[in-house]
Amino acid sequence: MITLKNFGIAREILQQRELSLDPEPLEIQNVGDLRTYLFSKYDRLAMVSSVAFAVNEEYAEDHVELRNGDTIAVIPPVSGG
Amino acid sequence: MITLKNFGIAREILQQRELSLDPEPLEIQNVGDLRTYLFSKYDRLAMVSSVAFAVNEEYAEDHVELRNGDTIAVIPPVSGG
Amino acid sequence: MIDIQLRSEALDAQTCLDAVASDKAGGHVLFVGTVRDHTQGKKVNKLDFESYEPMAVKEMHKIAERAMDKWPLLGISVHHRVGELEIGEIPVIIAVSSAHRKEAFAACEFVIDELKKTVPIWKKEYFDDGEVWVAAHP
Amino acid sequence: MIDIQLRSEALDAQTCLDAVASDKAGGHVLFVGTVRDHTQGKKVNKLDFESYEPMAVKEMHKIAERAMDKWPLLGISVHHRVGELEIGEIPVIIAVSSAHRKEAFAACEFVIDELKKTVPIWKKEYFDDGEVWVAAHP
Repeated sequence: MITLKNFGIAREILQQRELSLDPEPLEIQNVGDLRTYLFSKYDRLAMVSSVAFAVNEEYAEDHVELRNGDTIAVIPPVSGG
Repeated sequence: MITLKNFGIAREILQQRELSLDPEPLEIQNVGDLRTYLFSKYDRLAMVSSVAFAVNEEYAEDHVELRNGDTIAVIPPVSGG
Repeated sequence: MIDIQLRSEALDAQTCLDAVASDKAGGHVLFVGTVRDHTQGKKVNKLDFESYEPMAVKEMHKIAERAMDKWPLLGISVHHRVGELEIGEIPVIIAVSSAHRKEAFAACEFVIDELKKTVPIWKKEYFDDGEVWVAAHP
Repeated sequence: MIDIQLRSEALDAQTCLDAVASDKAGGHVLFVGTVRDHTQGKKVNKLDFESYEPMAVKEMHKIAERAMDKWPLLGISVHHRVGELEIGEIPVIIAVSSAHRKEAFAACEFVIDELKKTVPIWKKEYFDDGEVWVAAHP
């Protein structure tokens, strides 16, 4: 299982702050696969101007592999400051 | 008569904060004449890296004429801040 | 010296200045963000800041370390507020100290510029007629 | 809004920030000078600031007005201390507010740079082995 943490508009679109996902039956092996899965399941997320991901609190590109127990943050455009 | 106000190292070299001067007998007509007079009378002032003058609280170039009643500030390099 | 804080209480400029104080410092530059009463012509009523706390703190540390590598600094303090803020309240304060002022200005501007690009904090603006997550849509 | 003060009491950062506060401000940049414990490798014990008061205030006003002409600012506060200062004390604080931060950074740096060039204030540094008027000799 992996844990998704959703923030800002992503939290609102996915309607929960945190959710667990079994990546195996969905054939999600890396960040790019997760992106494709989420964008097809939540079309409002695909319309956000950019979505980044962090794996275990570090920004991660699409090629980064996901492992059992990973925590993945769904990061819409940041707007701090 | 004109009034000289002396600051910083100029005050120490002229040994007074303020002094009155009759420019007529000294043939001092403008700021440049005053500069020449002071530099020849106080050779330590001539050795200061730059000396500016202000007439009635405004910076004044050498060509600016002096009038009776003017207040002239002797301004060694500023170092505020 | 690096001081990074994510806080739900009001931020204070003097606290950040004190955090970077040093007898070797000649210049301190402070950036204080405040909540403006308008954005692109629309009246803003309040803001809400959400953060991914542990990662936000880590990312702010990374930016401070990059600034320390780029310039000879003595201290950096970055305090960011989370939660609901009214107009005039302070979402962020950055204080930088160095022996000379030029580096402190450059580093302070660098830190706020980078913070706005990479730190996982999100701002929602509330208007009379709705609310919007800033920068979420083109 | 321009606030210029020449003071013989301690300066305070929050006072300058308050002076430039505005609901339209998004960014405030503050420069705080402090007395360093060394200059060009020599230990400094204390400083003494002398000013030509009315002209110094006028010149600080002129600089603030030039900054207001160059950038769309909301407020500028310049407080300069005179008299004797110990290590760590604050000779100068400059606060600038504007709707956006870039202008506030540029203007704050401009004001301190110009202040050091034109405002009739003189600093004497006291060392263990003597004293010197800063910049008086090449």
